[in-house]
Amino acid sequence: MVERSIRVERLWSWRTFFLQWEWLLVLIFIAVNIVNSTLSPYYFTADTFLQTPMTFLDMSFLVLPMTMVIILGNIDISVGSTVALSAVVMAVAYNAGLPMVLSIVLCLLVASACGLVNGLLMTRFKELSSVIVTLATMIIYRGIAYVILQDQAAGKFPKWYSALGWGSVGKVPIILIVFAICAVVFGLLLHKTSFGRKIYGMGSNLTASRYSGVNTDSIIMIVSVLTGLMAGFTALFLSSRMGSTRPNVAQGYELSVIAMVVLGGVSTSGGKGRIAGPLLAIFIIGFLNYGLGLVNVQAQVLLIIVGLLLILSVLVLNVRFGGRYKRSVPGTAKKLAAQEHSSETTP
Amino acid sequence: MRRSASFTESFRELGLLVFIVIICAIFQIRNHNFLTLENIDDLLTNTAILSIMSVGMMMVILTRGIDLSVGSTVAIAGMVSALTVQFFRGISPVVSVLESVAVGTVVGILNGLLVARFNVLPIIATLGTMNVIRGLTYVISGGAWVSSYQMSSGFKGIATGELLGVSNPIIMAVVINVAFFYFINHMRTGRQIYAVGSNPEAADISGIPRRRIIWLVYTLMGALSGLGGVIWVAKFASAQSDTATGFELSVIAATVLGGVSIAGGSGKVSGLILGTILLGILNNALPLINVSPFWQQAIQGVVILAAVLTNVLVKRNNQRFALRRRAI
Amino acid sequence: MADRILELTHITKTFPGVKALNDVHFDLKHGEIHALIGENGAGKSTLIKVITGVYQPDSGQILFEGTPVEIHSTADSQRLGIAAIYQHVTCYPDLSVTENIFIGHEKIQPFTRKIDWRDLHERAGQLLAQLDADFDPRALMGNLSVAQQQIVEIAKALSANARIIIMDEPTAPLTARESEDLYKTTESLRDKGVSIIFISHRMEDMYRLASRVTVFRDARYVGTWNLNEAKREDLIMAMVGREITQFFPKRKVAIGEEVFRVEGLSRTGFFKDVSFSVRKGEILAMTGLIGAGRTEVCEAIYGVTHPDKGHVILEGQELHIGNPAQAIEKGIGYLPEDRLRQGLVLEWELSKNVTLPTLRKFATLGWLHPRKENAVTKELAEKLEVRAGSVFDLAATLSGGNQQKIIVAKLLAGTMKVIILDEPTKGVDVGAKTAIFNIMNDLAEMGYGIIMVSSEMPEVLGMSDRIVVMRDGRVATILETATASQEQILRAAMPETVHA
Amino acid sequence: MRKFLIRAAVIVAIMAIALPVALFASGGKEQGGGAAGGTAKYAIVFKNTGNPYGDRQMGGFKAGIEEQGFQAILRAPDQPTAEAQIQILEQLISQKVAAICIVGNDKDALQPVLTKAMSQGIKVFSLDSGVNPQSRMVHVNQADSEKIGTTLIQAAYDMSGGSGDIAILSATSQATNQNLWIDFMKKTLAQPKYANLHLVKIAYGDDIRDKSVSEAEGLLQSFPNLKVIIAPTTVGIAAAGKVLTDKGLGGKVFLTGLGLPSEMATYIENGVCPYMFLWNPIDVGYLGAYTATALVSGKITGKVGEKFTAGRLGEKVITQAPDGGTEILLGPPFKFDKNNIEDWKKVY
Repeated sequence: MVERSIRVERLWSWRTFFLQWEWLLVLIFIAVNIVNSTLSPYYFTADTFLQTPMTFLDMSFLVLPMTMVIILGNIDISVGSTVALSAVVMAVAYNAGLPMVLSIVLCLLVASACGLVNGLLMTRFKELSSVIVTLATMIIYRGIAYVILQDQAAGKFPKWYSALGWGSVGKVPIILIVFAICAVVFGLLLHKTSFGRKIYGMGSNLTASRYSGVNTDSIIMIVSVLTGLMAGFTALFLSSRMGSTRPNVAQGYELSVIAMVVLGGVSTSGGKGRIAGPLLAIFIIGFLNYGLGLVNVQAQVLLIIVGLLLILSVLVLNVRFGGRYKRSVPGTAKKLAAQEHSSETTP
Repeated sequence: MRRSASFTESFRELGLLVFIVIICAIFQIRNHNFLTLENIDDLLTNTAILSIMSVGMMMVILTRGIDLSVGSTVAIAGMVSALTVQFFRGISPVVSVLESVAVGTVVGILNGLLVARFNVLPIIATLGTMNVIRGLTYVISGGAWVSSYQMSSGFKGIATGELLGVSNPIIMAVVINVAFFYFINHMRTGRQIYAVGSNPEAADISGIPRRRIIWLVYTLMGALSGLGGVIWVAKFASAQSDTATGFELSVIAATVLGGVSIAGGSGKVSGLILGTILLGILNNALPLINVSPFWQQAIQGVVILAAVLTNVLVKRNNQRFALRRRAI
Repeated sequence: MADRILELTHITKTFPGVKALNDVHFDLKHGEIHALIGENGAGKSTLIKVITGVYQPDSGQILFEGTPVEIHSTADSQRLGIAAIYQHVTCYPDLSVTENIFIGHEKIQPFTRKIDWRDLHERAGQLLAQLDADFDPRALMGNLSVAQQQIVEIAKALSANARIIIMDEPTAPLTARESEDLYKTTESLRDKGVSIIFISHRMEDMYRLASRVTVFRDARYVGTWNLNEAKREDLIMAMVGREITQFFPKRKVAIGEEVFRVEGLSRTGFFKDVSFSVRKGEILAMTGLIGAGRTEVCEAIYGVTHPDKGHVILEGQELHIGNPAQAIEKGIGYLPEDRLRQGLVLEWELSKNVTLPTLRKFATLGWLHPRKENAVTKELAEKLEVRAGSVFDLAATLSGGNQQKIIVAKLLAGTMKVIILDEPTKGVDVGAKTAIFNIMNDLAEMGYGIIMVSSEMPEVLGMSDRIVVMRDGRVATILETATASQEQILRAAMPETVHA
Repeated sequence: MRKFLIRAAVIVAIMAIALPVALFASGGKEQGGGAAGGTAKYAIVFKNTGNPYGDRQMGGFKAGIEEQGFQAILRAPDQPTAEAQIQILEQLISQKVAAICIVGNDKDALQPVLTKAMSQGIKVFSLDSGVNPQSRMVHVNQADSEKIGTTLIQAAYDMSGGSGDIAILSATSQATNQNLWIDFMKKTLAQPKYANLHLVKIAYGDDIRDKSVSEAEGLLQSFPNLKVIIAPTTVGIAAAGKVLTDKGLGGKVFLTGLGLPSEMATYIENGVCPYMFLWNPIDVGYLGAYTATALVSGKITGKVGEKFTAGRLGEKVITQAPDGGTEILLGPPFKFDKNNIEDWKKVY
C-alpha cells in the first residue's frame, strides 16, 4: 500500500453551496416580502422590520430548543403546556406578594423543572417514544395550571415588566434583542461545541454514539431542561405582552413550533438540519402572517398557506435526501441492503 | 413460555378493567345516579364517536404511524354533509352518511399518498393536512354555522334515532368494533397490518404489499373520521368550522391508553375498547361527581401516564423472567 | 444435468458504486447440504437475495431443474419452492408462532374470508412436532429464544413445502447446544429430500453438515470442493486468497505487569463468573463459538450493559463503570462487533467520527477546534494507511477495512490503557487484515493491554499470547498460545457431546 | 440535484399561487384593505371566526360605518384567544385605522396593546364582551346587565310556577359579562318573592359543544327534580336544548336564557324552551359603528352624560358602568317565543 496524504482542506463549490435548503428559504422570504409590500402600502414603513417581530417572537423562543430536540430524533409536544404552567405559577406567585424579580426566577425554574421531568421519563423509560411521554405531560402540565388558577386570570404586573414585551431600546424591541442573543447562543451550542456535535451524533446513530462514549442520557436531560427553560422565556414575554395570564394561554403552540422547525429543513428522523433554517422559517411565517394581516386576510387562509408550505417543504427534503440512511423512515429493504453493501464490499 | 406470554397479554386489559371498575365504584358512591341505565346510555353515546375513530387510529398506530388530521377531518366531513342537507332538505340520512364518509375517505387517501408514496413522516404529513383541511372547512362554510332548524329531522336522527332502545351511535360503534375485531384478527389483510408494523423489512421480504397496507390504513382512518363527523354534527345539531378542534389528541390518548404500542405491531381490540371507555368515563362522568372541572385534565393526564408506564414495567419484568429461564 | 435442482451461471449484480456479484457460479444437487463460504461482503448474502428474488441479477442465468427461470419476486421463488432463513431472523415478534409460519398463505374459508385459526394452529403444531420443538404455536414469537425462532423459520419453509432451503449464518446467534440441535434438524430435512444451501463462517458447521462447499471471495466465484477432499487450510486460503501463515506477523514484545483483570463477572442469562487478566503489551485472544457470551462480557466491561456480580480492576483499582463514557475516561477502549450500527456514524465525515469518543481533547470548555480535529484525523488516518481522499469523506463511502481502521483511529485518538477489539477482522479484505494485525502489534509495543475477540482459529493462534476459551457463558479454559493447538481450543469450546 | 432545483421552483411557484388564492378567498371578507387609502378606516375585532353571531355583529358595524361613507375592516382570529387578537390589533395599529371596536376574548390581556393603540391617537372602545376600563374609552353594552339578571330569574319563576330547583349553565367562569349577569341573578333570587327557587348548581360548559352537553346531562342526572335550566350563553343554551329534546323532557324541565334564534328555533318551536332573550346583534354592531364615528369626530370622549345620535337607533347617552368605566346601553333584551321566532331565525 502506497503512503498517500489525506486532504484537510474542504473543496468548496458554488453549486453545493447554493443548493442548501436555507437558500430556498431565503428565496421564499424575499418572495413573501415582495408580495407583502405590493399588497399593502403600510408594509414597507421605516420600522416594519424592527417592530414587526415583536408580534410573533414570543412563541419563537421555543423553536430554538425544539430544533435540538428534533435533531436528536425526538419530539416534544408539551412545550405549550409548559409555557402555560410556568406563566400561571409566576402570576399567582406575584399576586401572592412575591417580588416580581423572584417570580420571574420562579417561572424559569418551574419551566425547567417541567423539562427535567420529561427528560427523566425519557431516560428512565427508553422504551417509550418521546411523543407518548410528552403527550402525557402536556395534558398533566396544563391540568396543573387549571388546578392552580381555576380558569381565572392573574396578572396586574408592574409597569417595567410590560416593557419586556413592548419596550424598545432605541428602535430595537427588547424581545428582538433577547431573542437574537438566545438564537446566537443556541446556534453556537449546536454548531460550535462538543455538546452540539454529540446531539447530531445521537440523532444520526444513537447506538454508535453510545459506544463512542457519548453520555446519551445526560445529553437528553440537558436538551429537555433547555427546552423547559426556553418555554419559560416564552412564558415571560407572552404574559408581559398580555399583561395577565390564564391557564389556556399558548394552546397549540407545540404544533406551530414543530411546523416552523420542519419548514426550516430539520429532518424529524434526526441528525440533519441547521439552526439557520428554523430561524428563517420563523421570520417567513411571521412576516407572512403580518403582511397578509395588514390587508386583513382571513385567519384561516393563513392556516392553509402554512399547511401547504409545510407539506411541500417536506416533499422537497425527501427528494433532496432520498431517505438515505434514514432507518426510521419507511425505505425499501433494497435501499437498506444497497447501503449495507456500499460499506461492506471492498473497492 | 406459553404461560408467561398469555399472562403478559391479558395483564394490561385486566389492569384497565380493574381500574375502570374502581373509578365506577367511586363515582357511584359520590353520585348514585351514575350507574343508571339512562346515564350509561348517555355516557356510551358520547363515547361512540371517540370509539369509532380510535379504531382507525389503532390501525394507523399499528403501522408505526400517527394521524393528527382526524379532528379537522371530522369538521370538514360534518360541515359538507350538513351544508348538503341545508340545501337539499329531502335527501335521505343514508346519503348524508355516505357523503360524509366519502369526504373523510378523500382526506385519508391524501394522507396515505403523502405517507406511503412520498415517505413523508406521518406526524409531519398529517400536521400539514390538519392545517389545510381546517382552513378549507372555514372557506367552504364561509364561517357560517348550519343550525338545528336547517337540518332535516331525518338527518338529526342519525345520532338521536334509536334501535331497540339503543341509540344509533352506540350501535354504529359496536358494529364497527365487532367488524374491526373480525377484520384485524381473522382476515389476511388485517393480520398484514400487524405484520407491517411489527417488522417492515420482513414484510417486504415475505412479499407483503407494505405501501398499499399503509395507504389502506390512512384511508380507513379518514373514512371513520368522516363517519365520526356526520354523527358529531347530527348529535349536536349544529355544524361549525371549529368542530372537534384538538379531538385528535383524545383519540390518540384513548388508543395509547388501550395499550396500542406507538412502536407499532402490538395492540389488542379488547384493550382499545377498554381504553376508549376509560377515557369516555373520564370525559363524560366527571361533571356528575363534584370534582371541580379544573381537575379533569390533570386527572386524565396522570391516568394516561400511569397506564403507559405500567405497560413498560410489565414488559421489562417479563424479559427478566425469560432470561432467567435461559440455559447457561 | 438432472441431478442439479438449481444452477446459477455468470451471475453479476452491481449496486451504486459496488460490484456485489461478479460473474459467479453456483449449483445445488437434489437432497444435498451445500455449504457456501466466504468473508463478509464476499457476496454470499447477495447471491441468496438473487435466488429468492429480492434482487434481480444484471446478467446471468438461473436454471431450476434444468429449465431457465426468472425470479422477479419473493412470491416467484416461493412458487418454485425456494425458502430462505435470513441471517437476522426476519420474524414478526408481535405475532404468534402460527402466524409467523403461515403469514401470506393462510388458509381462508371460502365465504367468510375468515382465517381458519384452529386448522392453522393444528398444522403449526404438527410442523413443530416434526422438528421436535416443544413450544406452543400460540405463543408470541417475541417471547421465544433465537434458536426457537429459527425452528419457526424452518417450519415456515416446510409449510410452503420448500424443496430448497437457504440458511444464512443460522448458527451465528446460537449457543453451542442450540447449534447442535439445529444440525440435527437440518440433517433430518436433508433426509426428507430437501436441498439445503448452508451459509456459514464457521468451519465446524461446514465439516459437520455439508457434503460440498463453494467459496466466494470479493464478489467472485473461487471454486467448489467435495468436503471429504478439501483440507481446511486450502479452503481458508481460497477464502482469503493467500497462505495464512504469511499474514500473522505476530511480533514478540516485552510483556509487562498486569494492567487489567476481571473477577467473577456475571450477568443473568448471558455469562457466569468470568475471570481473566491482561498484561501490558499482551494480546489476549478471547474465543469460543458465537453465542458463548464473549461480546456480552466485553460490553459489560465497557459499560454498555451492567454485570450483576463481579469486579473490574484496572491497574490495581476497582472500577464501577456505568456507561461507555466512563470506560473511555478510565482508559478502556472498545472496537465493537457491528461496525455499521455500533462503530460509525455513516453519514458523518471521517474527522467527526474519529474525534467523537474524545471530543474533550479537541475542545476548550466545550468549544471545538475543527483544525485540530482534522490534523489529528489526517495524522492517524495516514498512519493507519486509510484509503481516503480527505478527512471530510463520509464514513459510508469507505470500504469495510478502511472503516475498521477509522474505528481503530477513534481509539488511538484517546489515551487508552486497555483496548478490546471485538472481531476486528470481521468482513475486511485481506490487505486490511494484515494492516490491522500490524496495528495490533504496534499497540502491543506501545504497552497497551489488548483483548481480541475472534472466532477465526488461525487468527487466534496466530496473533495472541494467551487464549481465553469461552463456552456457554463461562470461561472453559485459558491456554498459553505457544503450547495451544486448534483441537484443544475446539474441544474446550464445544460441549463434549459434539466431538464424542 | 436538478430534481431538487425543480422542486424548489415548484415551492416558490406554489407560494406565488397560494398568496393570490388567499387574497381571492378572503376577497369577500376584507373590505378593500389597503386598496383605497383615502377614506378613514374603522375596524372591529371579534372573538373568533366562524361564529354567526359575530358575523351579524360585524355586519351591523359594517352597515353603520358604510352608510356614513367610511370604510370598515372586519377582523377575527381563527381561535378565540387573546394572543391572536393582540397580533391582529398590532396589524390594525400599523394600518393607522381611525378607531378600533374590540369584542374581547380576555378582559385584561388586551390592555397593553389597546393602550398602545390609544397612545397613537386611535379611538378604542369595547363592544358586547368588554375589556377593563383602563383599556377602553367607552363600552357598548348590548343590554343592561341587571335587567338581564332579573328578566331571566323572572322567566324561571314563571316557567317553574314559582318554586323548585333551578340551575345555571354558563360559558367559562372567567367570561366577564356571564359572571356579571349571574351575580345579578343571585341578587334577584335573594328577594323574598323568589324564596322558593333554589339555585342548585352553576355549571361551566366553556362554550364547547360536547362539554356543554356533558354538563347539561350531568345536571339532569344529579338533580332529578330540576325545573329550569338558565343558560345565558348561545352555545350552552343550544346544547341544553338538544339534550332536553333528545331526552323528551319538554314540559318537565324548562330552558331559558340567551340564545341565537337560528340555533334555538327548533327548541322554541318544540316547546323545550318556551321563550328566551337576546338583543339584536346587528343593532349592537350598528351602535358600535356610530359610537366609533362619534369618538373620532370628537362628539363624545367617553365621559358620563355625553349624548350622540346613533343613526336609526336614535339618541344614546353615556352612563356609568358597573365596572367603574362608562358604557352606552343598547336597550332591554329582546324576547323570542313561538310567535316571532319564525321571522327571526332567518335573520340571525
